Amino acid sequence: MDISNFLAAVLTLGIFSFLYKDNPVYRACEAIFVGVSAGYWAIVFFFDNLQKKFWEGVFPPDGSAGDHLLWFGAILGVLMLFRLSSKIGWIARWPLAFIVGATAGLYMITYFVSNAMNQVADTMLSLIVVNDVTGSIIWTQTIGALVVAVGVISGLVYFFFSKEHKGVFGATAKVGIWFLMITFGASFGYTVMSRMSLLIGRMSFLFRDWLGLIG
Amino acid sequence: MASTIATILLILVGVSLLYIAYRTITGRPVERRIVFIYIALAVALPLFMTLPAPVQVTPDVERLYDALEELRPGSKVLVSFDYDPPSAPELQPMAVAFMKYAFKHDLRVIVMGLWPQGPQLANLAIEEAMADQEIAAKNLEYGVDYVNLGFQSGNEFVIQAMGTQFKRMFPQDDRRIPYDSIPLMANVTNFSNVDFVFNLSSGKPGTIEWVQIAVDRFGATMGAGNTAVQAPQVYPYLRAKQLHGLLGGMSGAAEFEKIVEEPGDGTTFILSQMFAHAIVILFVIIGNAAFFTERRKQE
Amino acid sequence: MRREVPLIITSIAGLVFAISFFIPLLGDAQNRFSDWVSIVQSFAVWLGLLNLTKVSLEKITRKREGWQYAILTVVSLVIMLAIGMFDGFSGLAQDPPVSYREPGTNFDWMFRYVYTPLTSTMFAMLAFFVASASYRAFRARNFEATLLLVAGFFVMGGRVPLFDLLIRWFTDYPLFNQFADWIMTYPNTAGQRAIMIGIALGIMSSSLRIILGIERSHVGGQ
Amino acid sequence: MKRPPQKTTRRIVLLALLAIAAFALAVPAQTTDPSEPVADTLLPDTSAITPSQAPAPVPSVTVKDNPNDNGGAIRITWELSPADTAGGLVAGYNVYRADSETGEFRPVADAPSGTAFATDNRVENGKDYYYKVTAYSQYIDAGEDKVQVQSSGQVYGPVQASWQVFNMDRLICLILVLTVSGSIIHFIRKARRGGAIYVRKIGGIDAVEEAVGRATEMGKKIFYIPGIQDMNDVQTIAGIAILGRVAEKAAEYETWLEVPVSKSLVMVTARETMKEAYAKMGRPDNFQENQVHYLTDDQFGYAAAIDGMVVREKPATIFYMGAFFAESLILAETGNAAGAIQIAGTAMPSQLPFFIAACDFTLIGEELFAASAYLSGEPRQLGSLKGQDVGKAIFLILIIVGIIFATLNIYDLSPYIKVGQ
Repeated sequence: MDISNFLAAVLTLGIFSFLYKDNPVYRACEAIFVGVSAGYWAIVFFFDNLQKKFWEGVFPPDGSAGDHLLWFGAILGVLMLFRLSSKIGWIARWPLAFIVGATAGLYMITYFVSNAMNQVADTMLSLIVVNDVTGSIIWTQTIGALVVAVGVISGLVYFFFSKEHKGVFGATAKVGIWFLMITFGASFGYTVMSRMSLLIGRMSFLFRDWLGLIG
Repeated sequence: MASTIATILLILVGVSLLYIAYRTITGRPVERRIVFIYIALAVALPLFMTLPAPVQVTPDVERLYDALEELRPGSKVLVSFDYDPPSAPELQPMAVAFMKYAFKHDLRVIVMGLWPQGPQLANLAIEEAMADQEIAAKNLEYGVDYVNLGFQSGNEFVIQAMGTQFKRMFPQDDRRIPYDSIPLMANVTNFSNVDFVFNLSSGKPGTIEWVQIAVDRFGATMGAGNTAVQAPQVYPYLRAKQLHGLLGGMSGAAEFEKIVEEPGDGTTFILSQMFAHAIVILFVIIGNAAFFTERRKQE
Repeated sequence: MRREVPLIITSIAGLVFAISFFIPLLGDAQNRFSDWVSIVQSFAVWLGLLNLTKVSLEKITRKREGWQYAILTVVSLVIMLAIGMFDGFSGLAQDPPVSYREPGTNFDWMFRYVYTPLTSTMFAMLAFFVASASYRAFRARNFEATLLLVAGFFVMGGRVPLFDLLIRWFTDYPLFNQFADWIMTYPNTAGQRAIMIGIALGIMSSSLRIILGIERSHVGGQ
Repeated sequence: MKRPPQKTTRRIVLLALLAIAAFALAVPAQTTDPSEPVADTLLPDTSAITPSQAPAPVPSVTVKDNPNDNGGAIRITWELSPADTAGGLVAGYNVYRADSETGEFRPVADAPSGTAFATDNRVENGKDYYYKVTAYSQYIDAGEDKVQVQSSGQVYGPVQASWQVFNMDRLICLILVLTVSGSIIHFIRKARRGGAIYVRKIGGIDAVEEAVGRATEMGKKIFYIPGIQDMNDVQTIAGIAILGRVAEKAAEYETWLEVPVSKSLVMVTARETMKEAYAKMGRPDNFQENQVHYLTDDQFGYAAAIDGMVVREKPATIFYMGAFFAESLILAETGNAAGAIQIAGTAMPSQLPFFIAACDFTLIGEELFAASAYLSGEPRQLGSLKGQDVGKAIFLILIIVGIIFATLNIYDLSPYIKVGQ
């Protein structure tokens, strides 16, 4: 049992103590967590971005010509820090505006292309899937294609807000919500799976890496 | 020995659930800390057991395997580590199995991360893969057979700029070697020069951003491993062939380990996963049984 | 001035990224902007750090509730920064340079044995909360919720060899595994796709409003 | 839209910014890397070829400008070497480039066996280049070094790289983007002019009145949780809009409505919103500032604090409207155990399942924004909603027509809609 793993185990158990009830040990571990993680992020961004990309980009260590346009990024970044002041904090909106604008421009197209158009294209499918060689219908895939087509169409109808859900339209929307529920059910199952995995990881750390009880 | 004790304890846990069911249905639910103990036992005890769990490889995992099998020796694979330690139980087994597969099949691996913790987790995975005897015998050389480009800030904008030039975002690798001095990167300018992209992702930026930018804008061929929380959301990409294969959560990891024949943590953990699911399902059933009994009484 | 400048910056940045998808010539401008985004993001991380320090120091000096913990936060922050800075700069001074987070550095040790257990355990607690919520809150209170729970059951029991082990006495065929896979591949894909298309349109419309300056909450306006 | 007073300042700033943008555009970025290729140390001298071990050369090579790009790239395709078979001699291909037919050829790209294309991304636009592709085999020599043995290669070219003004592959995409954008802008303007825009009924919103009424009957509190994100998240904004409606009802029924928040900016906004709502219902004096209070920024700390409040005070109704993360579970579980009616609304996909399973009503994703548009009556939101519906209608029609055409085997329309390389 080495000291490194012992420390890690103490911190692990300290956080878990919250499950019994909120207590000073948990709050201490939490406080350390906040500090360490802020420090971790700051160091990584400092060396990998500010030092490596910006500073050595402007002043390359091999003495070649630097890319001085990077200064604009740094100036915007420094303006961001003005947010700490209440008097001239408004100037921090400039870099923010830049980030918001760039993100909006990038997202507007990427989401439209990848999440709408390419999905629509893939839904324009033949409802009858035929085996290329024998020419017979592949039933499993045919049913699958039907499910995808009905699900996407009815789901879209459910999220249609400018028409009342009545008649055929309403019935379609009803089918849509069933599909959404099955989808959420699948997400539910997967999320439970994920959360349990996190715990398995910690348990295996405690019993295997720390206590060495498992081979 | 430990296995037998664990099995007996698990059976006891199962039996005691009957008592909890009885209490709950008669309107005296147990407090949540009791539930906590159950889940802890359900996860911890199976770790001591040696039961083999029959893992069944699903088509999504097979598709990734088929895509990898198509890659000839010498192909360049870009692997992006976009996750942090909390998601490691799910994604690290995938990473390790992938690295072992890649090294054994002479694929050349370029590692990077859009999450600050990514490159360090990549180092851990490479360390573990290198411990394999067959791989150790190959004497793989850093910079020639694999390289860790490190982390860069900017989320999806990093992928966007990499579409023109990797060097722009990674002027030096994680070991501070200039991009131009890395033999592996000599002929790699952008996505058009790598043969496959593999992404391990637990959120944003991750698989969704990689598909949107690297695949749909710059034409990369890509497969992914996701945490189970995110996996359901990327299924539409899988169907639309924007993704070639998907490993979802712990079960995806175990299946991948099985198909590439590199059993590791995914295979070990799947038993715990199974019992944890069983407990959750039983608790939902008990809770609902009580709910319906009470509702009937009210009517 | 306070409103107009940011609005113009927003529009230019947005337009460059949107239009360059169709006009390759704008690729250079787009890459420059990506550089800047990358650098600004680092400053944002440092802003967060300075903010945390400010809030913590205020808490300590004014002896607000939990100020003792704030001291711990500041101390651990300073230790982490000191270790990182020392490893970083001493590594840079070596020839050839060594990264601050190569295996074996103090910073890597902090990552493995302090940062990793804390952050992993924080999230691992969710497993317990899911379990207790499944016992106390997840109810088949109407048809929709029932459908959700049933689908969830089949996925949970099918994705791990749980249900298939239970039917082992009757058949070796992985029935539930196949069914879980079917749910994921067809109904789940359909539902996710409908949601995805809706969200894509939503993002498109909010991005459009931001670029055109109709939406200006990010610059502090209506 | 008010006209700003200092027009001149605005113009100067605008010009300055445009100048910066133009500068950024005009200065050539280092996308084309005119520096000489660096790979020559890796590859052996071509004079060292042992003909007996060299694989058969590639039969033919095509070189052309990489299409639809900003220039700086040439696409090289070739026919596989006859020796490139499973278990054959070929380990891969090397691509060499020179400025003239007889010039010095340097390696610029490589490809594994079985691959018949490569892209050279390091060329300048408008300059002649010549290419040579060789197949190579590889073996490990006595010193455990990898040695490549190359085939001969013919010279192909000249070829030039150039940039394209418009990416023609994306024309249909542009048309669709413009159509949807146009309809969004159209409906926003229509709504601003006071045109009526219909929004269908949304289940959870009707339940608000009932839920508030129940709290009044029981003489208990109502809690309203606006999520853990700040005011820059659209979900929080939507949550606050819905809070306005809930506050009106609470003011009308004189029921105590409490809003614990985790961001100070949200606290300020929520107070404003509630004050307005109480004033609107003619009961401005009934609103007290401490109805909205800040707990903590910390995710689990916030959840734990609400947890305690719910257990102690047993509210009749709890609303969750906004952006939620992992804490949603803890909140919904405690509320459920306390026997409260719970109404939730969020667009976080991973939290929605838990809310649906644990709450009585849930606004799913976009329904949250639709409800907020409907309740606030804001032209921007209403117009966008309608414009997005136009987009959905277009996609629905495309999908249905596409399915019919594909099923009846008339024509496959999907390649026209698919965008990609």
